Amino acid sequence: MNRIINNPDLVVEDAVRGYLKAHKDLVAPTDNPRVIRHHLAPQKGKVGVVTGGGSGHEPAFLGYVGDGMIDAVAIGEIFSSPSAKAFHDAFVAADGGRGVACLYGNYAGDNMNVKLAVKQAAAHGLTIKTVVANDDVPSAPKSEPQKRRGVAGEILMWKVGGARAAEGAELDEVIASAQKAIDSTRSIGVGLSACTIPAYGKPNFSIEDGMMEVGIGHHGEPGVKVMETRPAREMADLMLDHVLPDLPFESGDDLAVLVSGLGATPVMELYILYDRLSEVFAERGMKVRHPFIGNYFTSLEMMGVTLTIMRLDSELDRLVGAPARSVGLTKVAL
Amino acid sequence: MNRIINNPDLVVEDAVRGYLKAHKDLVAPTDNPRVIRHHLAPQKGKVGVVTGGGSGHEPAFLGYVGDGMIDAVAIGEIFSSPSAKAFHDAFVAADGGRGVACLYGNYAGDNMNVKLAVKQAAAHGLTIKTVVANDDVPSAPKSEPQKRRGVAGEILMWKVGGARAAEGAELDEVIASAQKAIDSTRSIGVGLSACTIPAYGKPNFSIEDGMMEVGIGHHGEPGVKVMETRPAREMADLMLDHVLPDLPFESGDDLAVLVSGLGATPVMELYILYDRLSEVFAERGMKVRHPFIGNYFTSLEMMGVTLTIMRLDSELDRLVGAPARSVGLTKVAL
Amino acid sequence: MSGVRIETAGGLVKELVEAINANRTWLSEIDGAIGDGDHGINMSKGFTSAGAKLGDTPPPLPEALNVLSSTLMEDMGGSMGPLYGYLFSRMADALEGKSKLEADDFGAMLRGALEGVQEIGSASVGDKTLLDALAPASEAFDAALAAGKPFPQALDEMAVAAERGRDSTRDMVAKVGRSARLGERSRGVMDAGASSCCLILQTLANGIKTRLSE
Amino acid sequence: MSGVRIETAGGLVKELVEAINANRTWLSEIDGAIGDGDHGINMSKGFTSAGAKLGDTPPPLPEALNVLSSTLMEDMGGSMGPLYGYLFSRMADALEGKSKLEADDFGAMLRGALEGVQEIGSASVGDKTLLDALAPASEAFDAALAAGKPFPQALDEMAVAAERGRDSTRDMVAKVGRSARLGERSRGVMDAGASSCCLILQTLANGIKTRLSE
Ligand SMILES: Nc1ncnc2c1ncn2[C@@H]1O[C@H](COP(=O)(O)OP(=O)(O)O)[C@@H](O)[C@H]1O
Ligand SMILES: Nc1ncnc2c1ncn2[C@@H]1O[C@H](COP(=O)(O)OP(=O)(O)O)[C@@H](O)[C@H]1O
Ligand SMILES: [Mg+2]
Ligand SMILES: [Mg+2]
Ligand SMILES: [Mg+2]
Ligand SMILES: [Mg+2]
Repeated sequence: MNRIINNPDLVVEDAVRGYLKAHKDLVAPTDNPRVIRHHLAPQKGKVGVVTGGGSGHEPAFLGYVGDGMIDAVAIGEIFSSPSAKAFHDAFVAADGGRGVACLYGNYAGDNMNVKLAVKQAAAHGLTIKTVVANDDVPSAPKSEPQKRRGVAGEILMWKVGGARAAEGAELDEVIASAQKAIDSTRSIGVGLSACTIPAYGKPNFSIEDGMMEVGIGHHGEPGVKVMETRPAREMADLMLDHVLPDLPFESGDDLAVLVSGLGATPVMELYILYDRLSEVFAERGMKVRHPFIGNYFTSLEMMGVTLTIMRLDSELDRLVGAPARSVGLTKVAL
Repeated sequence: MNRIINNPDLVVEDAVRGYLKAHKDLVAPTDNPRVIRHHLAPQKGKVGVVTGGGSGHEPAFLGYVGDGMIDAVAIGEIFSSPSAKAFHDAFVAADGGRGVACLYGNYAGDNMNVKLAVKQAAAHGLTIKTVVANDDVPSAPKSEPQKRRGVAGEILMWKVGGARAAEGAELDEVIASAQKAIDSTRSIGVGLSACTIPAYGKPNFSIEDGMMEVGIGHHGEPGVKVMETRPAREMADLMLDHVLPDLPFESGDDLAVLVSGLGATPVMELYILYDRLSEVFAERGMKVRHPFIGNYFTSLEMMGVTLTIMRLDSELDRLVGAPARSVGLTKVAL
Repeated sequence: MSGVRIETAGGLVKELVEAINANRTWLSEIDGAIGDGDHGINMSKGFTSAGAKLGDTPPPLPEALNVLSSTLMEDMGGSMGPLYGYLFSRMADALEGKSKLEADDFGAMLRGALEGVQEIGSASVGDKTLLDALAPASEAFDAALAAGKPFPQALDEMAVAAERGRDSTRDMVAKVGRSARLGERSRGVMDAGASSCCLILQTLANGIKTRLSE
Repeated sequence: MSGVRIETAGGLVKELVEAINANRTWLSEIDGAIGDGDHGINMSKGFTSAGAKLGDTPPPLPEALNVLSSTLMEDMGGSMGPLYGYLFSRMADALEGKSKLEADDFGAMLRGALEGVQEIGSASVGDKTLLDALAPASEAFDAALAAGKPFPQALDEMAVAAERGRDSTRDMVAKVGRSARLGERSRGVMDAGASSCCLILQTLANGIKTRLSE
C-alpha cells in the first residue's frame, strides 16, 4: 500500500476536513464532524433529503450534497455505515419543517443505524421517511428484493428525490418519486482488482490478474462468478444479460444509464464499454436520454466498473434532467 | 494487466466512439476520427480554441471540449502527440472566421506536429496562434522555461482562453489571456505507482511500493527525486516547497488551485492532501478563490497526485470563474 | 467471596478495550475471509474511543457499560455500533439497583445482551453471527447455575460454550450481514462477530473470576 | 549491375514495414528504459497502416516512400510522425526524375533524410536521438564512395556505421525528447529512435544489395 494519507485510522476525518475547505460554496460543517450539510440547509419549507453511507466511495456519498440533490449526509468509516447519531444529526441538519426523506442503501449496518436514528428523531418530533436502494441485481434473486444491495443506482435515486424536493413537493411525494426511481433501476458491477483499506493495510480480498469477478459488491463482496476477463464488448453484453431481463427493460424504453469506474479504471475504458452498451441499446430499441459516464461511485482504488440502468417515465425523465450542482454530479439547464 | 478493452491497439478508436455517443449534447464527430469538435463549432464570429494531446489523460484532453472551453480537440495515441493532420483538422473544425488559438503542452512531438499543422493551415488561409503550456516546475530549472513540460496547468489555461473567446474577444486577446494564465501557473506531480499502456501490456517504469517519485511527469517521465512515501501533510509541504518559490507566490495572492489524481488515487486522499495545502495557503496569507479537486488530468491508472497553482489578477479571476460546461469541468453561474 | 463490587468493577470495561485492541488484526483477518476485513478496525476504533472516555479511574460497572454502549452507538456506526451498543446497554440494565454482581446478575446480563442483539439485528441462532457465540454462552451459564455450580465454574463453562459456539460458525452458511450473499461459499471460516463476541465473553469471565478471588 | 530499378523497388518500403513489425516489442522495451515504452507500438502502427495502403503491388520507390511519409505524418503523430515523415519524404525527393537508384542517389537520400530530421526536430548529433545513427551512416556512405568503393560495400560500411552510431547512444546523455529530463540518468541504455533508425537503414541496405545482385 502506497497512499496519500496521514494516520491510516483518521483518513475519514482528514478527508472531510479537506472537503469542507474545498467546497464552501456548496457545503458547511455541522456540530457532528460526521455530518455535512448543504451550505443553505435547513431550507425552510423544503423537504430535506438525507443520505449516508460508508466512506471510500467518493464522490459518493458526500459529493452529492448540493443544489437539487442532497441536503445533508451522514459519513461512516471506510466501507462502514455511519452511526445512528450521525444519521440523526443529518436529519436535524436537513429538516426545514416539512420532514426529511432518508434515501440510503440496503446494508445491514445502514438499516440498523437508520432505524435507530429514525426512532430517535421521531422522539424529537421530526418526521422521517425512508427509501432503501436495492438496485444490485446479482446480490440476490429477483424474488428476494429485500436482500439486494444498493449500489450506484442510489445516485439516480438521490437525483430524483433531490429534484422533487427542489420542486417544492411534499415529503410523501418525494418518497414516492425516490421509491419509483429505485424500483425502476437495476445495476451490476464487475471487479478487475482488489482495494486496500488504509487501516487494514492490505487487500482483504483478491482478484487474480486476468480474471474478472462478475457481480462484485462495492466493498469487495464476492460476485456471482469469477471468470477470465473478456474483451470489453463481451463484458458489456454479459452485464446487460444480467440487468436487462431483470426489470425487464424493453424495446421503446427511455433510459438513464450510469457507468461508473470503481476507482482505478482509466476513464477511457468506461467509454470503451459504453460504446458497446449504446450499440445494444440501439439494437434493442431503447433510447438513452441521460448518460452518465465517470467515477460516480467508487471503491477506493478498485479496478472495475458498474452499470446502472433506469427506465424513465416522464416524471423520472424530468427529475433526472433537472438542474443540479454538486461535486459528484452537475446538470446545467440547457 | 487486467482492463476493460477490446483490441489493445485500438483503445483510442473505441473510446472516442463511445465518447461521441455519450456526449451528443456537447460534442460532435468530424471527418477526421481523431478530431472531436464542440457540437456547435465552428461558431461564426467567435475565436476558435483548440487543444490536443496524447490519450490516457482523460478527461484531458477531449473532456474539456464544451461551452466556454475548447472548440475542437486533436486526439493522439496513448501518451503520444496527435498527428499534424489532426491538429490541422481541429483548426478547421474550430475556425469561425476570426482565427484559432491553439493552446497545448510543451512536448517534443506536440511542438513538431503543431508547427507542421500551423504551416499547413496558414497555406489554407487560416490564422492560427499558439500558446504552449510549461507549468511543470520540476521538469527544468526556472532559467530554462522552454524546457518545462505542460501538465495540469493546461486545464486552467484552457479555462481562461475558452472563457475569453466566449466573451467575444479577438484572437490576440485570447492568446494574451491564455499566455498570462500559463505564465501565472506552476505545477508539480508526485507518483506512487506506475501505469500500463494496454498495447505495451506491462508498466514501462516502476515505483517501488512505499516510495514516491517527486516531480514525475504525466507519462511516467522520471522525477527529480525518489524517496520514501511521506505522510500526506509532508507530501503537501514538499510540493509547495517546489512550487511556491518558483513564480514566486506571495502573501496577498489570490489563487486558483487544482489538485488532480493521476488515475488510481482514491478521491478522498486528494482531500486529505488539500486539507494541508489549504492550511499552508492560509498561514501564508494566500486566498484560494477557485479550488478544483478531482481527477482532472490523469495518467491511465497511475497512483499519485498533481498540484497546480495559478496566481489570479482580476482578469484571470473573472475568466477562471466564468460559466463553463464540459465533461471535465463545469462552472455554474451562481 | 460473594459477588463483585459493582462500584469498583468499571475496570472490566477497560479490560474489554484492551482485549479488542490486542486482537484488532486477527479480527480483521477473520472478517477479510468472507466479509470486508474491517471488523478489527471498527471494533478497535469504537472501543478505544470508549476507553478514552472512561479514563484511568472508570466509573462503576453499569455506567462504564453505558459509556461503552453509547460510544459504540454514537461514534462507531457499521453493524457493530448498534449491535454491540444494544448488547452492552442491556448488560448495564441488568445491573440496575444492584451493588454486587452475583452469579444470577451475570446470567441476567447475558440474557439481556442476547435479547438486545436479536431485537435490533433480527438474526437467529445459526445465521453465522455473534449470536452463535452469545446464545450458547448464555444457555451454558444458566445451565451451570441450575445445576448448582458455583459462579467461577459457571463462568468457565460459559467461556467454553462461547468458544465452542464461535467455532461452530465455521460450519455455518451466513444468513445475514455482508457474508450472507456468499451462500455456500461462506462455509469453512469462522464468523468475525462471533469471534469478537467470544473474546468479549472470555474477557468478562476472566475479569470477574479475578475479582471474585480477590 | 548498375543501380536498382526504381520502378519496381517499392517493395523496399514493404520490407521496412516488416522489419519494424518484427521488432515492435524490442523497440518498446528500449524506449521503456528511459522513455515511455511506446516506440515500438507507435512505429508499428504507423508503418502497418502505410503497408496496408501500399498493398501487394507497391508503387515505384519514390511514391512508396511518399505514401509512408504522409501516412506517418498524418496518422501516426508522436515525435516519430513528423521526424520519420520528413526523413522518408526527403529520401523520396532525392529520387526525383530518376529511373535508377545508383550509389550517388542513395548518398543523396541519406543526406536529405539527415537534413529533414534536423530541420523539423532541431536536435544535434550527440543529443541521443535517431540522428546519432543517421548522421554517421550518411557520412560513412559518402566516405566509402569517395574512397572509390563499390555501392554494395559502401552499403555495408553504412550499415556498420549506423549500428556503431546506435550503440554510441548508450554512452550519451539525452538532450531532447522525453528522456532529456533524465540528465545523467539517461546514460547507460541505447536510444529507441536510434535503434529504429539503424534497423531501417540496415533493412534498406540489405534490400538494395539483394536487388543489385539480381
Ligand atoms: N443482524 C445481525 N445480527 C447479529 N450479528 C450480525 C448481524 N449482521 C452482522 N452481524 C455480525 O457483524 C459481523 C461483521 O461486523 P463488521 O465487519 O464490523 O461490520 P461490517 O459487516 O459492516 O463490515 C459479522 O461477522 C456478524 O457476526
Ligand atoms: N527532436 C528530435 N530529433 C530527433 N529525434 C528525436 C527528437 N525527439 C525525439 N527523438 C527520438 O524519438 C524517440 C522516441 O520516440 P517515441 O517513443 O516513438 O516517441 P515519444 O517520445 O513521443 O514517446 C527518441 O528515442 C529519439 O530518438
Ligand atoms: Mg465494513
Ligand atoms: Mg510516447
Ligand atoms: Mg466487516
Ligand atoms: Mg516513447
